[in-house]
Amino acid sequence: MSDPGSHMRMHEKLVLRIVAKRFIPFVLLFALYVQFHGDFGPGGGFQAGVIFAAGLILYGMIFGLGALHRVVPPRALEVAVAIGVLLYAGVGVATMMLGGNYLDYGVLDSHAPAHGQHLGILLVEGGVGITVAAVMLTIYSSFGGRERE
Amino acid sequence: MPETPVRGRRKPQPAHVLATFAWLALVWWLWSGHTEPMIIGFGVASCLLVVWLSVRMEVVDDEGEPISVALGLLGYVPWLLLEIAKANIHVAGVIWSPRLPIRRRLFSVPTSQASELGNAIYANSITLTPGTVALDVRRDTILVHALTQDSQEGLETGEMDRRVTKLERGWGEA
Amino acid sequence: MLEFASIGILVTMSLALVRALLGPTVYDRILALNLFSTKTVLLIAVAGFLTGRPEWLDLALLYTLISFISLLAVLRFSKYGNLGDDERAKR
Amino acid sequence: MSVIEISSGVLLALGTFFCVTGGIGLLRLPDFYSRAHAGGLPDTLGATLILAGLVLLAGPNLIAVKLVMVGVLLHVTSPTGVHALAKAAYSRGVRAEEDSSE
Amino acid sequence: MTLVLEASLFVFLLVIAVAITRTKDLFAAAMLSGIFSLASAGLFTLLDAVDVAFTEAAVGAGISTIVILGTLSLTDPVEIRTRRPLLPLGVVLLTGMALVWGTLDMPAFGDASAPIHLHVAPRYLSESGAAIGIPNVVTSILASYRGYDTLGELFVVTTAGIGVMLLLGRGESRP
Amino acid sequence: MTDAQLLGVAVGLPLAGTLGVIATGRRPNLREGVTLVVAVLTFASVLQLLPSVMAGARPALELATPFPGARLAFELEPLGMLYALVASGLWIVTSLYAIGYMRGHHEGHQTRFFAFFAVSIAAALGVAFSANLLTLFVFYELLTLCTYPLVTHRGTAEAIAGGRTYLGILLTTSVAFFLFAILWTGFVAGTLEFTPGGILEGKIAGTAAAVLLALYAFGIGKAALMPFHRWLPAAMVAPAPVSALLHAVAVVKAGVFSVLKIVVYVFGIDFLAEGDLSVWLMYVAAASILIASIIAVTRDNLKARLAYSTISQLGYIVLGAALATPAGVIGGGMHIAMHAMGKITLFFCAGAIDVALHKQKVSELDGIGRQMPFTMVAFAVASLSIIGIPPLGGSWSKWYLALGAADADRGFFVFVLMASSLLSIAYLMPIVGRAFFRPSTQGAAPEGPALKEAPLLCVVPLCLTAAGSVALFFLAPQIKALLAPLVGE
Amino acid sequence: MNLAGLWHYWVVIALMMIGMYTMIARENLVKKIMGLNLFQVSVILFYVSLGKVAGGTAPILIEGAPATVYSNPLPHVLMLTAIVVGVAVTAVGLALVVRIQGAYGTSEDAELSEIDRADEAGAALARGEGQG
Amino acid sequence: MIEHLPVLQIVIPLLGAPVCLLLRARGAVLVFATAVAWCTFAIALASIGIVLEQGEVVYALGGWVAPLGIEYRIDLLNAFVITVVSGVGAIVLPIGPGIHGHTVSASREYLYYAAFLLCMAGLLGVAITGDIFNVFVFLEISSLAAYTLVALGNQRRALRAAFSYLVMGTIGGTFVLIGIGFLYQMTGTLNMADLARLLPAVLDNRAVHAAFAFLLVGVGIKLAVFPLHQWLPNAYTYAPPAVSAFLAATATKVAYYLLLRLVFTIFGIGFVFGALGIAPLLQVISLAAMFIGALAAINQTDLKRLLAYSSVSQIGYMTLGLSFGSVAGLTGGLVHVANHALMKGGMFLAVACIVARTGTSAIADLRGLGRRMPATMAAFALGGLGLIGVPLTVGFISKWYLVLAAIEAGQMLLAFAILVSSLLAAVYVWRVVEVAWFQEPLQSAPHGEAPLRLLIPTWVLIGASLYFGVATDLTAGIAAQAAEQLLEVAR
Ligand code: NA
Ligand code: NA
Repeated sequence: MSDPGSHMRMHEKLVLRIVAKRFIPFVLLFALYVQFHGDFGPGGGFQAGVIFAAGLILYGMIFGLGALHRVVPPRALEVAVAIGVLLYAGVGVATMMLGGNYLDYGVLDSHAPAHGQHLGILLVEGGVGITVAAVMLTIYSSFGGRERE
Repeated sequence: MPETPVRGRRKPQPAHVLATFAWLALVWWLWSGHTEPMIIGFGVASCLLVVWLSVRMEVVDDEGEPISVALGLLGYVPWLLLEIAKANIHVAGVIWSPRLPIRRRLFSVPTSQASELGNAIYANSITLTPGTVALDVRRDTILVHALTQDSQEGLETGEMDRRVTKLERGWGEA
Repeated sequence: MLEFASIGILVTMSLALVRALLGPTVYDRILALNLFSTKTVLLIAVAGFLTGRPEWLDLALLYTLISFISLLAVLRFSKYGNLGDDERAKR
Repeated sequence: MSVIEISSGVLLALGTFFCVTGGIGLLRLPDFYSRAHAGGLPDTLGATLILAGLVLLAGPNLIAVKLVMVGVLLHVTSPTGVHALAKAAYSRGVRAEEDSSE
Repeated sequence: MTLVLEASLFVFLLVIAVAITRTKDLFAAAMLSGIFSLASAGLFTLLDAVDVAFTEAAVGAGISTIVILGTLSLTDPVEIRTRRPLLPLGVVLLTGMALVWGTLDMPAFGDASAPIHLHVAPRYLSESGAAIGIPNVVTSILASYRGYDTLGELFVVTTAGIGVMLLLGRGESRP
Repeated sequence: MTDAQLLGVAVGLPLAGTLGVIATGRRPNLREGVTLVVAVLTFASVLQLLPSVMAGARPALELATPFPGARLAFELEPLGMLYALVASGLWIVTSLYAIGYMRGHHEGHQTRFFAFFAVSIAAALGVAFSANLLTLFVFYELLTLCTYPLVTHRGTAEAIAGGRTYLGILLTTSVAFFLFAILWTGFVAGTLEFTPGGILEGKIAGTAAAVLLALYAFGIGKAALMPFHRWLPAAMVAPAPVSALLHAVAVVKAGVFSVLKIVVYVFGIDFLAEGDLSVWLMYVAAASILIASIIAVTRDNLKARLAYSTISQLGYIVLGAALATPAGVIGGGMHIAMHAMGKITLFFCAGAIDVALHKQKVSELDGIGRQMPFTMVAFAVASLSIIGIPPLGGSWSKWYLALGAADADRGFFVFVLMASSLLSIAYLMPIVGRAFFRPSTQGAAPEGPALKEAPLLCVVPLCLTAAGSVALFFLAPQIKALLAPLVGE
Repeated sequence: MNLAGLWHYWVVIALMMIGMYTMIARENLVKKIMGLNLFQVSVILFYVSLGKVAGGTAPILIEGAPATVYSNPLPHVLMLTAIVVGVAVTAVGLALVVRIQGAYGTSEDAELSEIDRADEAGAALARGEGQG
Repeated sequence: MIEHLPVLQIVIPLLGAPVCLLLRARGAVLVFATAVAWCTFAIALASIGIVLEQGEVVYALGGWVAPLGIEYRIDLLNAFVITVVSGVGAIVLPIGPGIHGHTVSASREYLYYAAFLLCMAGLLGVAITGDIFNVFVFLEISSLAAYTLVALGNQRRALRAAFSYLVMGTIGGTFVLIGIGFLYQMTGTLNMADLARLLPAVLDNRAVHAAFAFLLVGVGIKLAVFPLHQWLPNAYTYAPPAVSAFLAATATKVAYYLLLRLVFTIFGIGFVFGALGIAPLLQVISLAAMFIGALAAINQTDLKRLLAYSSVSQIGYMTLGLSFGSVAGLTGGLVHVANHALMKGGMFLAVACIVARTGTSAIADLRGLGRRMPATMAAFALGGLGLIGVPLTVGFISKWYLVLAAIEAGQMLLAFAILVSSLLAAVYVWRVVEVAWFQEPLQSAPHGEAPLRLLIPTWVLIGASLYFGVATDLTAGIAAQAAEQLLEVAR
């Protein structure tokens, strides 16, 4: 799989390109919407991460892997993978520091445990979203970055 | 990875960025329906993030954010929907007809749009309309496959072409 | 009427599935399967009303999105010249 | 039954009709390009009518907005998809049968 | 009506599954497995598992399909079949029979008095509202009650990412 | 130094010697010096224990407890004392001999040789000192493993094959039967400690006890009871000092020593005698004695003949144990020393002949008595001891064995002992006869150098051990006194 | 025993077995991974079926309707994890397929075995010659 | 902080992985990952101390008391397994991927260390948790990491081995998942202690039987119990040597732990040995593994493959120990977990030394290597003696308990079979010893030992296998106590 897009001249996929430009920002927004509304309905960090990645994958498929890497450099993806995980696990460490058990979000707000819970969930879901999106993109670009041997 | 020069990319104008943000904010609001400050805050942050990324991706330009067509679309879409409805009924008739009265043709129609966006709208409109499918969009023609003679003739009147061109008028550079 | 609609949609899906199985070209299959997936979207929407909790249309949005991306992926990655032929493309 | 329910029912029925028609077309029509035409039916008018029927049932709320959005999305993705597909088929040599005349 | 929907979707799933197994055209199989995910997601919705449906649609129909397609573009997209394996068939039949046998004493589908619905689950439904304060119980359990599982799940993803990076490189250039 | 510490020192010294040998491997003289010094020191420490043991003390040393209730520990009793004395004492002469032999024979890997030699002695002493079955087994196996490199020393295909047989039989029997028997014993008796009077009486039924005894008798492959004797002739490929060590001292004696010890301290001779549990073993031992003797007569290869002789002689000791009478046990124990001294001499002689004349076959030995008078005189003396002619050590042990058989009212075995003595005359004396009374037929020059002895370091040890056989005749009362507590006397 | 109440499970089991069969009987490695996907999705279906309560609704609490019957949320949570595991295994598995194709030039199990056998025979031959 | 030790046990190595991604520089990652691994080991040792002192330690994750939430429940059994896994991990991790061959370029070594830490953390997570679904999650973490690590071997067959491992491993994992589903359906809980409480009421339900069967087969695949072992030989043969050492020493051990938990804690011996009566079946399987594995090992021409088949055989000992359902048997099985980890880990590392110098692990190419690489080959031989079960090695300790258990159970033939099968080990070990020491070196044979980076860990493991062959307080002592605890719970 060579760089998607490099072998197809751009004007040949005019329609796709134009639709994609219109489309991608909304896909990304949709992902973030799913991220932040997982408390109320279906969805959450994992789904958001996947959708976010899907939006960027769409970009990569139409504008090429090179373009995708200019937007999100591979090294940044790697860092994002780490940051997401560290965010999640870090919340656990924070709750330990605050005197609770690991991942006991209740202690995040000493006055209202339920609020602490909510806060904790938001944070860890954020971590999930970041890592998942980064991993999915990494997987895509790993496969996409290869040529048939 | 060889640098791929991408045609059709333009530096984003502030107006485009703003418009993008506005669209995103609107859509967020429609989706969300939540009015808690926190969620609103997330919404704003999300829109900003997406705008930033979109700018990085260089998808915020005339093609991506066709401010100028927005108004024109208001006139065009109802007409198109009507056309689609008519074509739908036509094709449905063909499909249900026992002897399947089709007459397939491949032909080119000229395009008068100045911009690629216009071309794209035209091509998608052709495809949306049952009975015709755009196969290949070239600089000034579109290769079309038609299911029946009626479909072909309907397209060859050039009305759709004119309407799309009208839609993109006033765009300036394309 | 919702019942009728959902059965109609199911029928359409079945027809699409049959075409997907019949082929003969890969493009026929892709076309049919794409139709199948967009019909799933409608089915979800209708079923939401049927079961009394229609608020998860996010799901329908997602389906539309995903089937579009998948379709593009299929087109992007399918690059054999000899379409839908069940013979080995090479070797 | 209220007016809304009746009109919703009509819309749903019509939409369903077009959907099924598209499905039948997909089976009946003789080659890929012809079927591509039929494939558009359920996504355009069929979907529009059904979603419109549902919008009537939902009433003016977020659900209706989302239904409309689904419709819009379908109207963008469906033709783009079919176009891309037909184009891919054409450029990779799937021959388009042409009938001489009616 | 739900029953009809469920039954139809099940039939679709069976047909698609058999088609995946039988078709030698791997592109078709890839698309079919995407569709399989989508249809199963439809079924999940009917079974009240909206979160699962959401995820399966995004992952099974989206990411998995893309990765399979990506693989196919790097391998031979047509399967060859040389033998008719009886042993696997036997193993599978045996396993299937064991499973069916195992279900014979199980509470009926949807039975609200099954043990599964009586022990811990009701507490989640009744307590999570006050303890955590968000309506989606699935999210409450996922991120808090069983938040540790989810951390593990995140590490599963991370491991897969690291694995793919190790095996294929990061995509910026071939190793 | 306390007696307990001495036990540790006696085992530790050879191990330290191993390290010394490896460390000085590049300088052969120093290396051999280390070996000798350590050998002497080891013997000295063992000897130092003798008075207290004779006085009835039982020095003990705890090492480790790998299993609850089963420890690694030393406890020195008379039988072990005797075996330890024989092993460590003969190590000195064997070392001397080995130096001469290895150099005279230009063997390779001498450092490895001396290192493993030292470990073997440590293992043998461990066997001698063992306070319980576990410890016994541990050192028994260690002995097998560290003598393996000695057997395969030459690295030829033949040597490797011999090593395989050696290891195969010894490991198989010890793991499959011996270890099994130990665990069974432990399970039944609740202890593995060697206890005067035995630990099994009243804990196990007669038949089961007989089976258990069989597991021990055949499991202790080093006792070379037929049909698990094949390893001994196979190990003939080893250099002569090894054969001497293996077939006269450390290895085979570890086997029969273990059998005796188990009979005395695990079963208890009363238990065995009362239940007639060991009758079958007497017959097996008798068969082993006779068959091996007959085979020995047929062997032309000198070392092979000596090996079958060993198998036969080991049968004596097993027989003594199986008789389970005081005289039998004393005779068996005594024969450990007597046979060791005699047989080591014979192997030394065989090696010396090989070094000096490169002859391995009996049929080639015509007239060598003139070329190697010292060697062949020693050979004759040792042969007589093996046969059991006074005034040589072997006569005493045979006497006690015969007495034991008579005590048990088993005249048949007295007859077996007689017959076997005759057979041993048949396989040993012809060699002496050939050497002294036949003209030299082979050899390029009958009138060549009149004297062609092996190096001095080979000849002196074999003379010493031949003299030892004589000395043992006179030391027999002391040995009997040492062993008396075994049988409650 | 309520056979009519169990057909859901049986269909799911049939699906599982189709997946498992594809996984172990098919020789194409990509097909195996597809089978793996089928298998895992079917297991997810199994769990989700376990969680269904007749007349229940999705476990997203509806405010002001305390009497609502909800389906069991726990299987859903578990299956979210299972889906993630599935895609993770799929990705790693396919990465392996890509590497195998690169290293061997095929991704058919039978052909791969053949190549390996030939390799081994070659190596043995080389060793034999080396000794002789 | 001491009360958080259980969770730190897992979180520290888990978090090590992303930090490796951030650090990236080769030296820094090596130092960091090593520190993390040793820290994990230290925590494990501390846990043993705590458990010995206070008894079972329970830690409610997220503060949610089980069965609402997930809990860690550490008794001697977990503590024991965790110590083994983290100990071997700490010793093997610093070796890294690249002693021989260059499947992982220097610039990407940090990914190797990340995967290694994840694999280790996954195994530890399986061993520590008291929640059966959490077991599945961590099992998959470790498995995924293991598939990847195996694929890094320097021959292309490593890729195929990893793929088969993945397919089999996934079937195993999915079977476990199905089993969990049945259990959950019949009890409504996922907590092991809770399951143990609730299951007796429904034990005659076929769903529970099916659950047991699927869990057994699923865990059996991960354990590579005969005849589900087919993935193991290739995986261990073609993986990078350090990975083989680590996996051979830990992965199957954790699966064995899981089996013990299932049988003794969750279902209970009354059900497993009483109602189902699977002891004879288990014994037949174990015996088959012991003999077929050993016979296969005898027939191998490659050293790593020989060791791999030997593992199949040794796993038979462990399952045999389990099948007696007695303290002695369990002690034997359990102590063999630690003992086999030391011996086999050390021997695989010795092979790593050989491969590092010669580039091959074919037995025929070992000619005379005993003289060229004495330290390496001595380590290998001592490890081999352990496999045979020679006294003063750990193998003897395991065999002792197993045979004792068989005699205790009155199964003399079985006791005999155990002893005889260990003799088969002598055959395959001795083949190697003979070639290495009593044949003349090849001309191409290397001069000089393997690098210290390899030799030291090798000898640490082999040395430990000798040390624990005599001083058994830490191995057999704890194993026996754990076995007693486990059976107490079961009664
Ligand atoms: Na959620
Ligand atoms: Na159209």
